[in-house]
Amino acid sequence: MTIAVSILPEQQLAALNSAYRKAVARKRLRLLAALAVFLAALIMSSIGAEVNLRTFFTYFGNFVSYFDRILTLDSGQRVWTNVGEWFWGLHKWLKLLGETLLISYVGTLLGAVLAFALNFFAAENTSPARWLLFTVRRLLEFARTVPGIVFALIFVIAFGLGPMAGVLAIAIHSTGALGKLFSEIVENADMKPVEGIRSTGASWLSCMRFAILPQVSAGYASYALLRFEINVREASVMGFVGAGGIGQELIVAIRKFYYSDVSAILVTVIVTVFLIDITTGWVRGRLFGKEART
Amino acid sequence: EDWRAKYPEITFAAIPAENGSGVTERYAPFISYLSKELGVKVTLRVANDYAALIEGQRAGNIQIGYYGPASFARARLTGVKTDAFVIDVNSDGSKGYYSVFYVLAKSPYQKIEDLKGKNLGLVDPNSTSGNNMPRFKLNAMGIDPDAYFSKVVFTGSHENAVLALAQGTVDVAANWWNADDDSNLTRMLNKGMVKSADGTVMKKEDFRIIVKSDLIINSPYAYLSDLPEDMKAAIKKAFLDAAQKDPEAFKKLSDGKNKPWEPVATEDYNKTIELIKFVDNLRKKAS
Amino acid sequence: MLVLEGLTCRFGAKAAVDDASFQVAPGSFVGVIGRSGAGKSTLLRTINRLVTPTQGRILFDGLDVTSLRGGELRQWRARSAMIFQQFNLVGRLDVLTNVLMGRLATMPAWRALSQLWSEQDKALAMSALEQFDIAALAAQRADQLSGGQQQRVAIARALVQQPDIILADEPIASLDPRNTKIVMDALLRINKHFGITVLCNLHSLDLARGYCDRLIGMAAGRVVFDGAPSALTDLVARELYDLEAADVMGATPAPMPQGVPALGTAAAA
Amino acid sequence: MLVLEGLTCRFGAKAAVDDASFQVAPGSFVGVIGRSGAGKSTLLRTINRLVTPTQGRILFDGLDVTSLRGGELRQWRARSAMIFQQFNLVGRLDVLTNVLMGRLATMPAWRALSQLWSEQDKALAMSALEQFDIAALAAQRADQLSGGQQQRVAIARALVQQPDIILADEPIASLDPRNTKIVMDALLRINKHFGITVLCNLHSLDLARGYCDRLIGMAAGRVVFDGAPSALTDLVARELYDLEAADVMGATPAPMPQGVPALGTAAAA
Amino acid sequence: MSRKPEVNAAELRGRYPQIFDRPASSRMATPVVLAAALAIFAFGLVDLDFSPSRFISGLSQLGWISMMMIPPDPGSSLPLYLKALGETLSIALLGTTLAAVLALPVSLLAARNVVPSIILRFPVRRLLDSIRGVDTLIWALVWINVVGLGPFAGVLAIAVSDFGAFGKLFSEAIEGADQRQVEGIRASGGSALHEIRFGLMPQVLPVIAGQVLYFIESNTRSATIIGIVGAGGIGLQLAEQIRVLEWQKVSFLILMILVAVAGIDFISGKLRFAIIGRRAVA
Ligand SMILES: Nc1ncnc2c1ncn2[C@@H]1O[C@H](COP(=O)(O)OP(=O)(O)OP(=O)(O)O)[C@@H](O)[C@H]1O
Ligand SMILES: Nc1ncnc2c1ncn2[C@@H]1O[C@H](COP(=O)(O)OP(=O)(O)OP(=O)(O)O)[C@@H](O)[C@H]1O
Ligand SMILES: [Mg+2]
Ligand SMILES: [Mg+2]
Repeated sequence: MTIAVSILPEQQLAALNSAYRKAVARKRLRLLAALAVFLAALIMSSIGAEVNLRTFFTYFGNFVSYFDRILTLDSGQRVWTNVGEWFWGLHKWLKLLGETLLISYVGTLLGAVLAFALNFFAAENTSPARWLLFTVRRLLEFARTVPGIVFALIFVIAFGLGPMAGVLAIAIHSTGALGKLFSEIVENADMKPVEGIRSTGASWLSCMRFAILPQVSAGYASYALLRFEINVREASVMGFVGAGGIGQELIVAIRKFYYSDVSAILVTVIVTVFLIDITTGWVRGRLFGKEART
Repeated sequence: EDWRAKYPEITFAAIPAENGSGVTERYAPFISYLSKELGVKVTLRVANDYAALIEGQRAGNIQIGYYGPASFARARLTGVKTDAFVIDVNSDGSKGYYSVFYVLAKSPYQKIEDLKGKNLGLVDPNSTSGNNMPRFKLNAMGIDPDAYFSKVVFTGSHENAVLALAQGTVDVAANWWNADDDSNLTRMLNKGMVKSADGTVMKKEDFRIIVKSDLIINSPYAYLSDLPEDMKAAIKKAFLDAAQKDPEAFKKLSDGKNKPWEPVATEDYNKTIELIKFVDNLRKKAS
Repeated sequence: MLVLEGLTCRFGAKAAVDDASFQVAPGSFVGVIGRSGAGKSTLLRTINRLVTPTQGRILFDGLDVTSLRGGELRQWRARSAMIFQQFNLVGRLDVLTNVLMGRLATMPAWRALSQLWSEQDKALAMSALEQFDIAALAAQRADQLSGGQQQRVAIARALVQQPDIILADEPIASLDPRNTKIVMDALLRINKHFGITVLCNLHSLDLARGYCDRLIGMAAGRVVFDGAPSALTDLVARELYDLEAADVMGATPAPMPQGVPALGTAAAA
Repeated sequence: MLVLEGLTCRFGAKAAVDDASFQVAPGSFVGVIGRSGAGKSTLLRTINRLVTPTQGRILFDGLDVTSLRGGELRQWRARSAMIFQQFNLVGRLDVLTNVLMGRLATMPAWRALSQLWSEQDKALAMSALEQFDIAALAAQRADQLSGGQQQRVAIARALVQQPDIILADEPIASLDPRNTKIVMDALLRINKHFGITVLCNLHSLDLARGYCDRLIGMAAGRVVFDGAPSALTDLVARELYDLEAADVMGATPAPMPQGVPALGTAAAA
Repeated sequence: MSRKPEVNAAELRGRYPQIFDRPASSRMATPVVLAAALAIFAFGLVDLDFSPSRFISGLSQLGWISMMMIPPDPGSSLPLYLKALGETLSIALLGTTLAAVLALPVSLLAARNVVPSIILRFPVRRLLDSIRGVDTLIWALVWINVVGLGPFAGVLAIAVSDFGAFGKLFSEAIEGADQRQVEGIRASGGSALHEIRFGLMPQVLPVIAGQVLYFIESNTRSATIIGIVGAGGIGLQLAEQIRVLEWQKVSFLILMILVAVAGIDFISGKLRFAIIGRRAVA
């Protein structure tokens, strides 16, 4: 081993160390205080939520019991011994699944377009005016914070029963969620190209179109795809407004204890989630895989 | 009595027959009565889903459950070892109720045949008066609801079905009905809860019944079959004595509408079980 | 003729440019030199109006640049093309589109937004690229190019703006020696061939001396030197850079620096 | 003594380093020069074993570095400290912790993971920082420092590894002239004072000549020059860089280049 | 005025045909994809019964509903609402924290830059997908079998279903981390664990913290699980009040949720600042 550093004299070192400790101590104290607050909140919550670890461990064996039941046919056999019987409703389910995907697609697209239109105003670095930034941010916050189900319930009263209310509810909520995420991407964008284009005499719109958009579109697509996946699941909550799709069918099967139907629909849904995940992963890779790595 | 040592705490679970928000307040005095009477702590749980109650009893951690007739039948049908012990009794002494189809009085619909292609509002897949009986009845009339109506929706609760009808979200709604002065609708009207889409408070005359079903047996209270016998006896006694020993608590449960509970046996629900089996069989046929 | 009159630009309490006054004759190649933080970038950015001056005026052929707003301001930016140290290209767009950005100020918004470039503009952009031997790369993405190539794209973009003056902010700071020469030669060519005025920030005194007709030295926001390169004595240079003159002047350091610097004598941060 | 025997490193079909063989004597300061893409970075990264060589051997004092795995490999990495162009510090950790990263290989995992540094290590890290006049910044986050300061932190990290050899991959490419001097002086100091071998990639021939005892020139992955700086003739330099020698050698260009270069004569890309 | 460079368009066109006359395939690609996306959208609108007239009349109805919401008024139910809000907050905080703690190690296994082998990563990713694919109602029922009805089952149901989502989100954050910092640790002789602890974690923790806080927020709002397991919850109250058309209570509840979420935002900002420093937050 080589000696590469001459250790400082005791005294000098002590002075430096104490300066470091003092600077770090403040940070560390803040960190500890934050952790303490967080822990206290957790403990209070676990009392409020009636956490009981003894029951949890005593009866943990029951965890599989529900899965055991949904993997059994009415005849008492395992589901995979008779796939035809298990997936008796496949045709109907695929149709409902298609409907769910469509609801999610339309809702996500509407939401993404609205979020796209608003997000440049909600981003610190591109918003043309402070008041606009403030207003749009509050608007997005509202759209995001009010639960989707509330919009659905209100819309069903306003627009009547049917998928439209559900789709609009999904769209509004997506606008809020995506608008925030989109504007965060914009805030992380490199501003040098904007400056470059601005210096040529381009308008604000052109700067967004040519300097920001090429940088952020891959990120937008990525978040919109993720949102699409979330909305596929959200759509089931919209069942009662007549926008149920496969989710509503699943809930009926759960409530009526049509065990093998539950597992069959679940498998259908999970395979769909696989496909969406793989596809979105592939699209993300195509859109910005290479740049992200270099 | 050693069952108290084994069950120092018992759970009583109910499904909101009306809207969830009111249930806790409504049950609070009765729960404390029960606790006092049994000498153990009783915890109330209000689940807004039948399935949760059924699963809870199956797992053995809900000792007493308040079911609807259909969900009780469903529990039995799926192998939950639970027994009905008392039954609600209506103000007129009857132990059952009916399923009816309401339409708005100002609408032109007089009979079910007028409603082809309209929207039907049911209550919940497991509700007897809100789903199973209406389907049974429609089937008897030769109607397949999913093909006959433009849309069939579960509104989630009896109240919601009435509200959906009042606001025009659906054209016809299924609901429970006891007597002319005792139905979900009258209870809601008394509270001024029913408002039309433009906000005006509605009256009984604004609704019309176009179909009424056969009698459906009332909701049971059920305990787990494998509880100790003396414990079951104690619970049953506490329920039967409730109206006498703590009339205030008992009255609060049904706003004074119900008479004291009466004993009932699981077998009394066989007809309901048959009804559910019938509805289940419709399922695979329909597709 | 570009005229600066008492130009001052403050960020908070700090004056990044402090009471700068000078004139630049059409067709000249002026170098701006000075230490990091002296205000060179801010000076150029203020002239382009990327930064709004706090005080003073900028006049160009009689036009008061300081008072422009909206469309007129954009026209001025188009007339005073900027070139940046970090190129400031849009990495994900192809080279041709990057060059066409220089035409944005001259076309209707809807055409620009839908990328409907006129044949004329495309030809202009291609010929600018050709001048710098990168026309073959027109369809490539800008971020796939080397630094030197990117800077040439940026110069092509500046050129299609058909500017009256080019403001170059350390255009070669991120480049290796080979590309440095290519880029500086390109600027010189534009200056001499088309007579476009060039105002160029430079770190390296050697380059400034080699290429510029005139040098402006800045320190702490003020103009402290203004004259021909030959007038820049070692003394002035030392003052400007606050360093040993030998280091500044880029003379080859002695093969082995006189004695190894002792421990703990590194310059303060 | 570092010995490379026929070292080759391929990425797909391309040989980034191609059959490189040379020896580096202990205590020498060796510069590696060559154009962009010549394989300089890959060479250094292979020696540190961040990249696994395709063929050939690396020996250090008789130890076969190419065959190391697991804990031994990590020990070797600790012995051959790397310094990167982009510093490669952990931005969100404070400066002292970043320097302490250099001690990871010498301590039990549980201590490291729970950040229980020994007093000794802390003293070592603090002293290393003080050597570069940045001990006062020890508690700051690394990403709040300027480029020159960050690179000094990186060098301090390398030092506390108590390495036998330092591999510096264009350590000054992101720095301004002033910081360049500070960082290169620091490397020289380490080399001369502690006798640690330094292998340093450099873009600038001037710097290479100024600081190195010996230069290794690479082109297309092959070693094409190996000798004293004084042996690097203009001819070799021209070949290495594919440029006019005068441009490479950093001689002051003629005050005004002879005639303006004609349009279309810019050097091919 | 400067001289303008002269341009011979025709000649240039001849020299660079592919620039001036791009092949139809590359020119049409974007419009075709856009048209396809729009076609599906239009089909969706028709299939899902969208009608402009209903939309317009619905908007006026919405306006009327908003009028009815003023002023917000909890009636006599304020204590009930506060209790429900408290319950919901506890369940959301606990469930989400649990999910995050469990998801962190698993997400490492699902990240390309930590586990380069696709054979190892694939099953982990599919496991996460499966968990996300299972409806929360099912998770609620599964946990009722274990711990019975009550808020604890809600905590567990949220923990499991968010675990699936976090696993995916975290692994994406990890994949987006700056590899140079990790390389710096590796080059100094750090082990894989060191690389994760010192190279990755400082980078991804702020991102992760942001996502966890967002999920706490969104769980606070959602009604489903918490109502099913018999723990009341503010979302359930809200849904009930809309059903019975108590608009003033509805707006009051919405305000309560907005305030609670703003509160979470505020506290979490402080906490994040304490944990990772001001710059990362800003
Ligand atoms: N947007 C800004 N906000 C606040 N201060 C700024 C801003 N831009 C520049 N400054 C400050 O103004 C001073 C001059 O900066 P400027 O970038 O013009 O210097 P420079 O001479 O270009 O230096 P360099 O050689 O590092 O590019 C610096 O102290 C800088 O910190
Ligand atoms: N991980 C990799 N995968 C594929 N090719 C690589 C990889 N790393 C380097 N290369 C290729 O190997 C060649 C040598 O690269 P290297 O980075 O060693 O050059 P360099 O001399 O350091 O250049 P520079 O001066 O630009 O840093 C280049 O052509 C490069 O594209
Ligand atoms: Mg500058
Ligand atoms: Mg390199």
